[in-house]
Amino acid sequence: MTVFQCVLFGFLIVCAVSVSFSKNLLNSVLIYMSFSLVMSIVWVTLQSPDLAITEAAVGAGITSLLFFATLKKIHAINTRREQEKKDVFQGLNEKNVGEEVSRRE
Amino acid sequence: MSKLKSREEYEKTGSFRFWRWLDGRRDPYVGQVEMKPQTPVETPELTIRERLRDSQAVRDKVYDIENNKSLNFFHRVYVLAAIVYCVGLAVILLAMVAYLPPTGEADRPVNNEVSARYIESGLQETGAVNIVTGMILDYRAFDTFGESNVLFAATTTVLILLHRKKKNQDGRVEELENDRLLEPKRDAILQGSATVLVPIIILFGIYVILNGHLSPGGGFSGGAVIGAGLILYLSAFGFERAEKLFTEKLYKTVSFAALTTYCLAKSYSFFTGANHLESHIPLGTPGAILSSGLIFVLNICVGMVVACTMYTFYVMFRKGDF
Amino acid sequence: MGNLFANYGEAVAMILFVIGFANLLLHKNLIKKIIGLNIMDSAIYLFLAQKGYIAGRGVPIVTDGVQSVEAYINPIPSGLVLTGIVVSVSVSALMLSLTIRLYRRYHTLDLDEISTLLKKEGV
Amino acid sequence: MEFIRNFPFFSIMLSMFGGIVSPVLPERAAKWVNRAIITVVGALSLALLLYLLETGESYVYMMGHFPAPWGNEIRAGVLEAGMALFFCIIMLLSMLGGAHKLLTEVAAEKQNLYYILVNLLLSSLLALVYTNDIFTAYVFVEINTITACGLIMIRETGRTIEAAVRYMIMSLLGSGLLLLGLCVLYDLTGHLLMSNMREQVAYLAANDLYAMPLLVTIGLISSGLAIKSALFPFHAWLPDAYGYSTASSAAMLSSLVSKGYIFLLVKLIYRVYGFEVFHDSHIVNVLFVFGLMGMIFGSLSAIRENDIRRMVAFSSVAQIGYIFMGIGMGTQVAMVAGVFHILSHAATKSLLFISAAGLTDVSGGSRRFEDLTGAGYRDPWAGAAFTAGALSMVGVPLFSGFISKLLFAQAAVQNSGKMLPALIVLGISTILNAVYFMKTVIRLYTRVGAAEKSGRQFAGRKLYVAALIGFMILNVVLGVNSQPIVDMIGQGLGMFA
Repeated sequence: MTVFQCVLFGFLIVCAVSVSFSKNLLNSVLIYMSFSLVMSIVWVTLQSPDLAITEAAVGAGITSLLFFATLKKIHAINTRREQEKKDVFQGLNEKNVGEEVSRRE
Repeated sequence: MSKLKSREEYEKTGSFRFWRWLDGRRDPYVGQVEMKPQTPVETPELTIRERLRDSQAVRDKVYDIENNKSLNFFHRVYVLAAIVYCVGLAVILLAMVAYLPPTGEADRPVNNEVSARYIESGLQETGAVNIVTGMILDYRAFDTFGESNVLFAATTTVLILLHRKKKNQDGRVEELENDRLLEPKRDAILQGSATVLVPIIILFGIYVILNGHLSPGGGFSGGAVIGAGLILYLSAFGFERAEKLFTEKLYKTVSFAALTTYCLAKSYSFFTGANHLESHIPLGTPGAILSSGLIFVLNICVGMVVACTMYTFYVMFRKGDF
Repeated sequence: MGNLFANYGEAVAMILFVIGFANLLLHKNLIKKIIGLNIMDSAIYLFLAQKGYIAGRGVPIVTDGVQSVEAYINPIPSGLVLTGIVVSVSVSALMLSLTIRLYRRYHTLDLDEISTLLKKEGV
Repeated sequence: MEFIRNFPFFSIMLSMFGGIVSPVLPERAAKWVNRAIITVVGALSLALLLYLLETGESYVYMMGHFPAPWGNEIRAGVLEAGMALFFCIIMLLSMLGGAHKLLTEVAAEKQNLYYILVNLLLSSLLALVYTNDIFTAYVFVEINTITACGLIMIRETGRTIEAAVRYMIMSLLGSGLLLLGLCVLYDLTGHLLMSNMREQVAYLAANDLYAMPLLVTIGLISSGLAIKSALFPFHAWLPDAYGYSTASSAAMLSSLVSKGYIFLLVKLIYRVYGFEVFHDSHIVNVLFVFGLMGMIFGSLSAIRENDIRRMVAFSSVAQIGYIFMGIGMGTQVAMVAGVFHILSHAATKSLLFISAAGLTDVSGGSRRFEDLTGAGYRDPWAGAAFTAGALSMVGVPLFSGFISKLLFAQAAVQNSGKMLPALIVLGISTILNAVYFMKTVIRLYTRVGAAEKSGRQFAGRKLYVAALIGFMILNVVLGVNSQPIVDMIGQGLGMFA
């Protein structure tokens, strides 16, 4: 049990650290999701199945769904088309944003 | 030759179709199961441009280093102070852990007469087989009542932030904020699996709620499971179908009814308890579904509130009204 | 210092707490701040739940009518954590909706950028 | 048991029930339900206060069927009942005074939600005041935080939402530290009820067991609550939150929300740690130093401010510094002074916010000092009220601020170690207060051009003036009739032990 717990704890720490160093918001939300899932296994090893059920339904389920809905709203999940457009626009940026935009409109 | 079927007749039989499928000449699922290419939802080019330009303008203003020396300086000091604080906190906390009583042993201050009574006579006093449920809904019910009010307050604030007016003069803003236009249309795999899964998930949620006093789980976890089931239904079948099922009125009625029941039931129990009156609520046989008195009712109330709340959160995030 | 290794689980909880705290304090991006908040809360619950754990004892659900203290772990921390999880989910829903509103208005998630903008607007 | 002992329980449940009912009521009904609930709760608290003063002893009330170490409890003493009464009065006056601004600044369909939040805020404040259980306290601290955030951002402008985000981040850091402290404390004592914890803590302190973790919990809990109540280095969210939210929200936030946390801290000091244990830890000195710094830097920021609402908000930072200085001085007398300052600051600051709203209204909605010139003539009632509040803040006799400064000075003189810094900073801070408040008052009464028409009429004007008069009376009562109140606080703190 101890070894198993140690592995889980190690995983938790790795997840927590990598959340803050991942560049992509979607990735960090996914990492957080797995963090929650592992947490719910930790609850089982600590003999608290009530917490395990709740954590699995809430932490890994509802909270992550809310995160995804938010990411969609703040355009952090880019569709491919949008990304292409963004790239084009970034290209423009490097020249001169203000002028380019005002000329185009 | 009368036994032989004509070609047209033969083509109608099942064996023909089977062999044809086996040969791979025609896949019966083509066009039936795969996700149909969505009608590409165009975010108008102009809005993307505007958005990008806005964020660029922000960055231009903010990272205007010459004019922002004070901000820069402040920022550096802040980061430095925060890092020092965090490292200090870590050291202090780890040192503190070293002085705490060891985990996993029985003779620690936490394992005193309080937990002993919960375990030894919880079943007789609350009627709940699950000691944790008995504890949070009977011994320490005031906390749990506070907790459901936290949820209620959070829903209120989310409604303040994201609930839009029904009529919006500015049509464009409406479209951007409302992503019902972006949702997948007729995804057969999703819909098929949702048809199977949603009833099972919701049934499981109801099971968890109703057995809250007998097995792990309870109002909150069961409610969250039901909420997740509703969200799956919404994602699979779209807003239009979901709106028929779940309206603002339903939300208001359910949460009002559940919270009121909760409030009244708990008030009664607190009042009788504090005034040393008999509460006259039968506890039933421990282990039966209809047992443990108020805990059963309270679990149902909490479950309903939580399911509604979770679904409301999601709907508010997606489109801003019910 | 003797108990640091016996309490390794609590030490892990504290490390997680500090990581979450640092995320909440240092990260510029609001979403990361919220994840940090959730990690911080989970860490506290992990710490609390280990308080109730007693090696070799079972889940606090009365089985076979056994009602002796020796059979079950301490149920109190589990109950407290259950309450706490609800609180943290409500708080993160609130924070996420604030994020959406903020983004809608300022098209950025960086609080420093926003406050500079506000200063320049001179409202 | 006498029936009157049920009153704390009734007040908490009534205000919560008000919150639950409000969403299904029409708007006007919700407003009146809200006012009625605050009034009824105030009346209940008054009755309880009188009863407790008569019997002269506190009591605990079981929440449920189970006695002390097992069940959940609330506890009522003179100080708790007095605080509840005072919070109700302030809340009622703030709601009445801000009612007309509420109509214009909050979207019509969201006003119901505002009343829900106010009811829940009241219930959480009452629960913080009365509770005898630390985990219940934590849950209600969270309700307090969430509702306060709602009150800030209900006026949906960019500024308020940004302020709400900052407020939430700071508060959540504070909650995290607080919860961790409470968990460790639970681990050390094995109880959640304050009375039982107190026995255990006394036992631990006497036998020198777990001294280091105990010290850490004191640090965690006091820093968590200090962050939540915007003590000096953690006040970055405060000016925007108080300065841009709607008038009644600002009044309630400054006078009730942060005071609720401070009261909880006082309660934990007395009821959980015991005054001596808390005093022997050196955390008090840290609080003292931060309090002093807050007094100076808050006032300095207020002087530089060119916006009347933000100036008043920065002055709050300074005043919270006063309260923490009182707690940090570590004597009984200073504690009484600190608790009295909670009352006096709450009464004055909400008066200032409500009257500032009236003054900006008659100056074309601008809060800049240039535009406010002569506003005292345009709205005489608001001008008079602002002047009264300013005088009280500066510490002119007859007003409440004078008494609290006097009490602080007395406490400082009795404490040999901290006398000098406390007195010096008290003096400097008073001068700074005088500078910025008198500057404002003089500007309000500088005539510009022809005298404009005075006292713009609007719906709810009578209510507004009545609220201002109520606040002024409250201030003067605290200032003139202070001795019984100070005695009562002393008695209440005595009952804590």
